[in-house]
Amino acid sequence: MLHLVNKSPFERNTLEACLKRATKGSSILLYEDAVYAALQGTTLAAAMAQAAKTHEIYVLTPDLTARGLDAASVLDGVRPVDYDGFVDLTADKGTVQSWL
Amino acid sequence: MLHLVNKSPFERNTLEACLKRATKGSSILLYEDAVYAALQGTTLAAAMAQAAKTHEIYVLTPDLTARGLDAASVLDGVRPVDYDGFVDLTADKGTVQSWL
Amino acid sequence: MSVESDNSAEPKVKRFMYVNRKAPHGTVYALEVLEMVLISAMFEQDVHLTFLDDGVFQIKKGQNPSVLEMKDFSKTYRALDGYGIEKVFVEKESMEERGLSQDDLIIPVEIIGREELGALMESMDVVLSA
Amino acid sequence: MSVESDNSAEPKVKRFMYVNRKAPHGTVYALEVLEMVLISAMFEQDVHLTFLDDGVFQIKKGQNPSVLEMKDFSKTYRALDGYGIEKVFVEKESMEERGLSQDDLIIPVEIIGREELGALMESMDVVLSA
Amino acid sequence: MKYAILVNEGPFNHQASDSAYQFAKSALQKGHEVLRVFFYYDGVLNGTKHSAPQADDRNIVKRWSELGKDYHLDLAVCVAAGLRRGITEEVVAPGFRITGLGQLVEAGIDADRTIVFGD
Amino acid sequence: MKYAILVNEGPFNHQASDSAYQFAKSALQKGHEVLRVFFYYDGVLNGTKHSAPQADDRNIVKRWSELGKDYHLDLAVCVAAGLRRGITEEVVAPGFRITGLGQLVEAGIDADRTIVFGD
Repeated sequence: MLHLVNKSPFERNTLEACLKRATKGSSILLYEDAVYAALQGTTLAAAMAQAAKTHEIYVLTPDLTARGLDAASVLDGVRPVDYDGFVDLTADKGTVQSWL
Repeated sequence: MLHLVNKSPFERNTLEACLKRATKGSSILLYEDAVYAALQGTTLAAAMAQAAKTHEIYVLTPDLTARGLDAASVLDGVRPVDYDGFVDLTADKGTVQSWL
Repeated sequence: MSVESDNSAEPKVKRFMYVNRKAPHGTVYALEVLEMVLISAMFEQDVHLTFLDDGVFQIKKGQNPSVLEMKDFSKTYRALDGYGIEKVFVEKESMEERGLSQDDLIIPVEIIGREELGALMESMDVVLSA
Repeated sequence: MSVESDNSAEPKVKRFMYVNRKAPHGTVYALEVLEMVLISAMFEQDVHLTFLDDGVFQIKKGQNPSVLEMKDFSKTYRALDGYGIEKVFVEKESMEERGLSQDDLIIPVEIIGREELGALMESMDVVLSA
Repeated sequence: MKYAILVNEGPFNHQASDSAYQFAKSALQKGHEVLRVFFYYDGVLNGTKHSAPQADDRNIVKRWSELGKDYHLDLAVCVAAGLRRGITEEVVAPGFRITGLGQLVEAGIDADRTIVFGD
Repeated sequence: MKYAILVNEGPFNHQASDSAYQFAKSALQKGHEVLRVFFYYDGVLNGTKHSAPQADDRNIVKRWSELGKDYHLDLAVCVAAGLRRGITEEVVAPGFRITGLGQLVEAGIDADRTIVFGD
């Protein structure tokens, strides 16, 4: 299963809501403003690094680039993908759930 | 000064953001989905009871009624007002800031 | 995993889930999801309705949005059963965090734990959220 | 307290604050607030621009939304000075929580603490937020 | 008191326009003045004449038009935000007018209080 | 793969419509099929022909129309959500059609994957 999260974890509860329910080993793609959750050095970095141990966490690179961020600023264990990779994830991981 | 908060504190950070900056003694009106912050018995009730000691906290009754809540379910120290009271608060408390 | 599409003559029945995470009235989502659920009942799919996080407030008893001249759609939840929508789930933890119990709800529901809800989501073919 | 309206011949100068709390690109608010700020510069008011919470990301260096075919308005912040918008504040705590420092910002700003920001808000006549 | 009201969101999706309407109505009934209701961001969508909600629901656009008529309100829709979202002279509802963003700043200057309703 | 795409939000205010477009374009270029793009809630606002953004910005409505034309996409706008928000036959943009909500459920049944883009 693939979970989609698109909101900043500093502003909304959607990433937290997703992590509470997503089963171990399921995949989570962070895109739009949710890419801020993938950054090193924030107050959420430790929790995200932990989450990356139990879930496959991906981040959408064009949404990073748009916001002045790059793969180098992303936490270890979070995997950058572009839109082709986004499409591949939806094909490969089964049902897709958007956390809105 | 009057601060307006209209989002559920379970979903967004706006009430928290407001409480972090609102000066002691300033007034806060909870309306729309923010009325859930005024309820007894939630995980936020203790923090809200505390906030009501340093700020004048108001809650909009028609937004309570719409959601199946009433003044009896509201925390002690939180003051119910209707739309007339909302207007009076904006007139009496000075500049109005919406936390969006 | 999703049911793959095929060309057999049998009608496809998929596991649909409507996820309700938002409070009613502050936004229109609760109302328009409900309209979607009613329509979907006509397609004889395996429909699941879940209420979690602030979505549990959607089925709180005693709502009266007419004081704000807003549409009172909460009664429609009671009609779901008549439309054959019988799988209605509410997450236990979400209710507890908000100080709600089953007595506060408009309709009888199945109360499930957070972990169980995650597994249920995992078993769906189509998940629609708003 | 607000400046009360009067009929004197002097032009009214009010303390305006534009509050930016939201990240750019995920929503249009950052862009449309900026359009509002540019217009307000023509009215010779005492304009204050504040960035707090996710709003600090609006003035992060190196933004390139053209990869998403979206409009790159971040360069406009550099033009604010030319429009006479000189009072630009960023909240220290918001930057720290997000791992940002002044070097990460597009424009020079005044960095102020949370408490000081609260007092500054309290001193305004008009607060516009989005 | 003289009020300026800013509406940031469109009808139905968010309660903002409902709240702004209830607030404006109460303020006017109490004898206050509403100098201008300014519609910005998605708020411009309140100004479409094509909105036709179900009969058992409120008609948000019409309600603004009527309040505007009853109290001679200035219902101002931002031209730039409107162009983005398809709210142009062709579709603007009775009682609304399309104008520049400067009118919001002017209202903020002239009013005793500026109140923002948004998401 | 066969995709159904649901767009919950209007153009500009939220990135949802941009993301849905980029996703659909990538999926189509990779040879996947998009059975239907369904516009619901404020998503119906993507279907107005009156949207005229500034020249240096993307034209979200036109871009959907063109993608629809290039790939023979079904761009379906919900009639009930559209009526609420003033998206009717008078204003609907080329390549979009107004239809019932059942078409979303049908697309969900027929597609291998349903992807929701929202706020």
